Amino acid sequence: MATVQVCEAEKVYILHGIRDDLRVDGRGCEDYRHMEIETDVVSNTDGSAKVTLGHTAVLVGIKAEIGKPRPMVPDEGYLEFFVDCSANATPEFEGRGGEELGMELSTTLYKVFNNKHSVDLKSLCITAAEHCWVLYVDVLLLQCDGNLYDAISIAIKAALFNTKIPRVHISVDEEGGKEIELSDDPYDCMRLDVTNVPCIVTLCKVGHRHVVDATLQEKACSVASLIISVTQKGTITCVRKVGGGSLDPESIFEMTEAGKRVGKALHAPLIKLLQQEESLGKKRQKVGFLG
Amino acid sequence: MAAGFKTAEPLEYHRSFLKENCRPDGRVLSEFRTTTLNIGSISTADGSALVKVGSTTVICGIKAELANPAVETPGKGYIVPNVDLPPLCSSRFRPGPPGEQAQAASQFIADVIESSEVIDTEDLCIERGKLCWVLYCDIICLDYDGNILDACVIALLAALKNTKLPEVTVNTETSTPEVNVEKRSLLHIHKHPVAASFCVFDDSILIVDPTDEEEKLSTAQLTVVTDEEGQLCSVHKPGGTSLSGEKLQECISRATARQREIQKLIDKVIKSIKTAK
Amino acid sequence: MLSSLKDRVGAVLLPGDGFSLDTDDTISLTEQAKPDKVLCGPGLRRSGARLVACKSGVLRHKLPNVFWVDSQQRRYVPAKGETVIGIVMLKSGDVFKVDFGGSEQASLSYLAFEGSTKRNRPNVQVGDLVFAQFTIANKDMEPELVCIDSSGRANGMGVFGPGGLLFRVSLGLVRRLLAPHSDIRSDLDQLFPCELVVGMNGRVWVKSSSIQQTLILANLLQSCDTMTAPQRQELFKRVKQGAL
Amino acid sequence: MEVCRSSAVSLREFGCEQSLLSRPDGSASFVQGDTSVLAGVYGPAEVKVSKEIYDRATVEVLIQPKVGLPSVRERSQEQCVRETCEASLLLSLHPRSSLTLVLQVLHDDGSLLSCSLNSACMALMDAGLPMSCLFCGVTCAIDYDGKIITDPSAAQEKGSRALMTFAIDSTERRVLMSSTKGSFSVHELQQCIAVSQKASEKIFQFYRDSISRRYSKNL
Amino acid sequence: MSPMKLCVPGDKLCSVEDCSPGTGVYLRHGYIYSSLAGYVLRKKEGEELPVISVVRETETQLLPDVGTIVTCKVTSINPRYAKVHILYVGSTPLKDRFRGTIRKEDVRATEKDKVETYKSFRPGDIVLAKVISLGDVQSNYLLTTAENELGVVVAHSEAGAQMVPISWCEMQCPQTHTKEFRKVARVQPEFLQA
Amino acid sequence: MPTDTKRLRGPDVSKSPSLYFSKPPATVASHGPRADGRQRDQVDIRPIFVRCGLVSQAKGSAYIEAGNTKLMCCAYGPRETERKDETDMKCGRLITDMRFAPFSCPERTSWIQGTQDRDLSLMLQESLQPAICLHKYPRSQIEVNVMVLENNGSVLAHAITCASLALADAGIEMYDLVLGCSMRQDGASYVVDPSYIEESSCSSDRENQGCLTVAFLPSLNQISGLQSDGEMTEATLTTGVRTCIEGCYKLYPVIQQALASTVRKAAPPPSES
Repeated sequence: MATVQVCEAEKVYILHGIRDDLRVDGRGCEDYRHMEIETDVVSNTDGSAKVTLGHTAVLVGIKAEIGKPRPMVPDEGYLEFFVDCSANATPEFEGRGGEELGMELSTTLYKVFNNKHSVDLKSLCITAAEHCWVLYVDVLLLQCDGNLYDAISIAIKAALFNTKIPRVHISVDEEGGKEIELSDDPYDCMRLDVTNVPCIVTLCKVGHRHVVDATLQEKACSVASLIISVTQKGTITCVRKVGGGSLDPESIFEMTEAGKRVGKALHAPLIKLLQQEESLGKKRQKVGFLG
Repeated sequence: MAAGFKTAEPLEYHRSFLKENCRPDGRVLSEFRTTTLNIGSISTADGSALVKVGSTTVICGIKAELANPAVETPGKGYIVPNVDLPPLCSSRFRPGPPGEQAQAASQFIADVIESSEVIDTEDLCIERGKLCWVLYCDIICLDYDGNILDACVIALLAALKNTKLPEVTVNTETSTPEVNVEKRSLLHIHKHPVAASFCVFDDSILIVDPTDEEEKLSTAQLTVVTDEEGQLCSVHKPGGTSLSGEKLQECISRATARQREIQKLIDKVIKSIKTAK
Repeated sequence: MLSSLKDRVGAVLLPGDGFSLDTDDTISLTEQAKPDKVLCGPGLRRSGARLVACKSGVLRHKLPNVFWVDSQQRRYVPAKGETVIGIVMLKSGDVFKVDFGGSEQASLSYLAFEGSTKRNRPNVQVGDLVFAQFTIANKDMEPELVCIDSSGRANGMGVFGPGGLLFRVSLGLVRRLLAPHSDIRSDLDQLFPCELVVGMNGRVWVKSSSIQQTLILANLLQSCDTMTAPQRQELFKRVKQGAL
Repeated sequence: MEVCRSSAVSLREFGCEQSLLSRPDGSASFVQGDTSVLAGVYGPAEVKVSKEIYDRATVEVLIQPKVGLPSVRERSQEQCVRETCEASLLLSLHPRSSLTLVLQVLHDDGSLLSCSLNSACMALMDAGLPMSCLFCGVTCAIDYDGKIITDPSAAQEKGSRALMTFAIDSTERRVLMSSTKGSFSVHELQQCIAVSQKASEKIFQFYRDSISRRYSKNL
Repeated sequence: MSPMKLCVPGDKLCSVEDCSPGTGVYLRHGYIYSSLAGYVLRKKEGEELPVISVVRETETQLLPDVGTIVTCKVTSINPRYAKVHILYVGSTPLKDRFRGTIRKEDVRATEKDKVETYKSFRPGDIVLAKVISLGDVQSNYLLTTAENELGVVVAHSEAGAQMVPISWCEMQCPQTHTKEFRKVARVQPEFLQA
Repeated sequence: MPTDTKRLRGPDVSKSPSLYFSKPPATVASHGPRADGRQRDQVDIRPIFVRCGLVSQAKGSAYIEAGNTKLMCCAYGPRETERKDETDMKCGRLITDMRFAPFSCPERTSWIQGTQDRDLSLMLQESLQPAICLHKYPRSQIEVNVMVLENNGSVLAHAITCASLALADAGIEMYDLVLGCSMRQDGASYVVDPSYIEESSCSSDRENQGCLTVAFLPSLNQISGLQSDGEMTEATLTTGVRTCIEGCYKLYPVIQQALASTVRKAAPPPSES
């Protein structure tokens, strides 16, 4: 992952600041940096969103394709995640450098969505054991400035909110063969219920405290972080410790508690924002990538 | 002398022992290491065996799957052996796809299966041209201390003898197979091939069942596979220095004796499992 | 004992062909009080009491008792004292790394040029051609080249000037070109005036008055490999008539 | 291309051409009946640090089948050819360098491994690499009547009960390499070795003849 | 005497006030903990605090460190340096080989600018050397033989026989009696286990 | 799809016979005692069998058997790092590789390492790294290889325990041992050290369901690895972590004993002089 070098004096400064709930950029320990969200940014996807968090920028595109349901769960569709760490984001991703991080991010995403309620997979089924929708969630890292997990999860939620899956009509011909027809009408489409889509909160243990949405400098001062994905209701769908250090149980409990609190609070404004943007419809002023 | 000499001048170290007609681990030249066998310990496999030849440890697990027979052989099933030498078993193997040695070992095992006819692939046919068994024989080395081929052949043979396949019928209406797990039967083992490996030191001295160190320093290796009728199933010498006719004869007689020992061992272990039940 | 060897001079040997060097067949009391010392050249090696060929080729003999196998080989293996044409690949510290077509690059010191000192470094760039001689060529060591002879003079060695063409020919042809009174060379002399540098490593550099002539020379030399002497003379004659 | 007709121990017609490729340091093609293999040798050349051996050259053999990618079978044949070459080459004369032998199968009509070995030996000789002896490959098939067929064609291989390939060295006519298929008795093995040794005489004579012809041409 | 105490990594052994830490242990919050599975060894010398260490059957020093004497095998040489494989650290054989470099200027202590590597080492020689640096990202361990006790201990002549040292810079083949140049070590009994 | 040319291949398509079983497989009850007789809602881990130093070629090795879950781990190193960068000069590097034998699971798995294996390898690395004194091994790497021979659940947890044993056996300096424990929450009840079927069964659409694996340093009281999926409330998660820690403590004496007996077997105590 993108890293920065922090000297000892800087480290002490950052540590002391955090101890006093004052971070280098003026935030409190549980504050996010400035975040911008824009949906429907890539026209040839079924749903897309771009999120910038500080200088971190990610783009998520969702493509819905018809596939075959998994044999174990014939009445459900499924999601596929792929994270592309472009060399644009940081030169470290050049060559095979980004591959490992991409792998790590996507496996975590699978875990985050590995439950019954995040996305209603049953609604993605077209005909049991034969056809279902497969949502390919492609994440592209545009710029890395720490806290990738949170930015990605928010972008995914926004993109899923934005996703429009064409309706299908199944007709049966004389021989009993089934034919699938996609609706031509762009407005005749299915929307996904994103209420239960979780958001990830990464908590970085710095000194004896933990911070939300750590910058690269703060990350360099921390030994370990905890990734917590939280739904609107406060259910935790995935927890994972990352980094080379260890944490004592008490701080894990504190961190999950804080993660839950911060995560839960994230959802309502996000949904509101997305609905607002949608209601603007065509009138909305597109910011684009350079905006 | 001991330790220092061993790492700095390993060849001289071994020569000094061979001069006295013995080996660093105390064996005489024609002695195999203790061979132990554990059959059927992996419950997720249809048949399994763990073999130890000295410290060399090899595990073979057999998984049976259903497939369509090949068009050119409609009455036959498949046996697919693969040998893996993971980085776990020795620091000389690197992670990644199998290297030359592992591939050559896989091919050797496949050749032994075919040459010895240990299993008649026609026995694996369920319905001619439609359905047959595929036996995936996956052999993994857990500790590499030389003579992997002998250990692989024993593990394979013991695992095959332990393999029980469920009864399969093809439902005529739906033409889908139906598997009856309750009714399992053993495979029919036609032959009992056993391998014996040798190393040639300094172009002349022949030693049996080489360790990793001995393999590395030897100038040639030879593996002879025989079955219970004294027929040869393989005389595999992938190169190296030449071998005289007499030496070859010596290897063959040793291999024949080894076949009897191993077959006895396998029978004994299988019997002990049965009585334990 | 040498008789068996001498009998085969001019014959083709294959690797593994051996000759006994035992003195037991010469219990001769007369001539040799001391057994002759045989000097093995390339392609021959001693194995215990035998002399064994390790390359295929023609057995050659030079007085008094030097024997070698003349083989056709394409890959150059450096030998001390041989001169080669190399390409400067890299400058590292106070040496150049020079590719001469062998298994590893040779080193060539900054100081191994005529008149060069620590202050006065020779003007050599990566990519330049050099004509140099091996001072170290040994299987255990990195080969080392110099562009000066033992008295510190360039003696024809050094960096090539601009122009000219470098190409490869077989090692056998190189040896024929460098042999004293080489007939190929005398044939060439009659064709055009030219500068010709022949490296033992199979690299040949020619420069003539025009590019066209240089190219003709290069092509002629390359085709010499597979031609007999009359064929060659015939071709040279035709070129002389046709091209001029 | 030189051709040799064979009589007593029946070998198919074989032929060989050396130095037919310009890029490699040594090359040869060897034809046995309809089986033909093209070999190229590169080296002694620079070796990768990870494969460097401090006191000898590193040998690599690559076998390219006629169609498709090399598979496990080729890998096992590569091992056989490589270790045979290693036994006959004087590798200690070129420490810390690499020798690469590439064998391209042009056509397979039986006895492929022996043809590969023969082309390899000719290519190594062409490259002028120091060798302690030569080697050749001979394939024998035992049919269902117990008859031994030397240098079998693909059809004969298919109709055989057992198949053996040996590499024989030129100095002592001993077995350098052995690779067998099918089951056979000890006696049959000995017979096959004896037959192969006899056949090797012919092949070595052929080697000598074709090298002599080559040198007579060039002088 | 009670049987010796066994411990595993993480076992709290004692307070720093009772003992001073030796090998195989680490300090944390004023206590000494074990970092190895082995026997607990307390050594008392004079009036000072006893030294507490954890020892195993094999020696724990597994890596060449600055100042340690290593035994190595020369793998290749060129005019500027010799490359070696480190086989031993002290008298402990290494399971995995580490690569090291002996630069020309570190071959001997005197007349450094006149050193020629090929008159000092040949591939295959067994050499005693001392680690002077762990090297940087590009380089390997840097070693030196610039001491009388360091240098070639085992070498083979062109003829293949093991040579006998005849001076600090020459060795002789017992078969052919040819002399070859080496940077010869004055072998000390403590390193003569090989 | 590229074909694997480095292994012998069978037919292009073959299917597990379990897809055609005439009888449906038994489902796990979500209440009452567990299939193997252990207690639900209690820290009832399977009895484990551990042995160190079985692999002659490795610096250190360990084998662990918990019920039918069988794994083997070997530790190699420290050896020269293959890839070098600046941080390696001060600190060693830990490399982990975890893979499943093709016959280890109910369905045959491919030889080629999937994303699951790589993810488990990463988890293993993150769980072990905090316990190893890597600063003692500059310029070098320590390798940990795990082979799952039979998978009957809680593989990651046992792999962590097994790997830390192998490292201790290898004489790699560590701050503490690392022990692993898993639990599965199913509605209101939970099972500790779940078996393969218990792990993969998802009985109904109930909420509060998930798996949790904890890696724990018992002596330092630190959590070095934590991973969960499914859906759990914060309270469940917190108690889950506590349960797993309790599970680790139950394991601790067994592991300590196994290590001690290995040390004792390897050599008699040195003289105290």
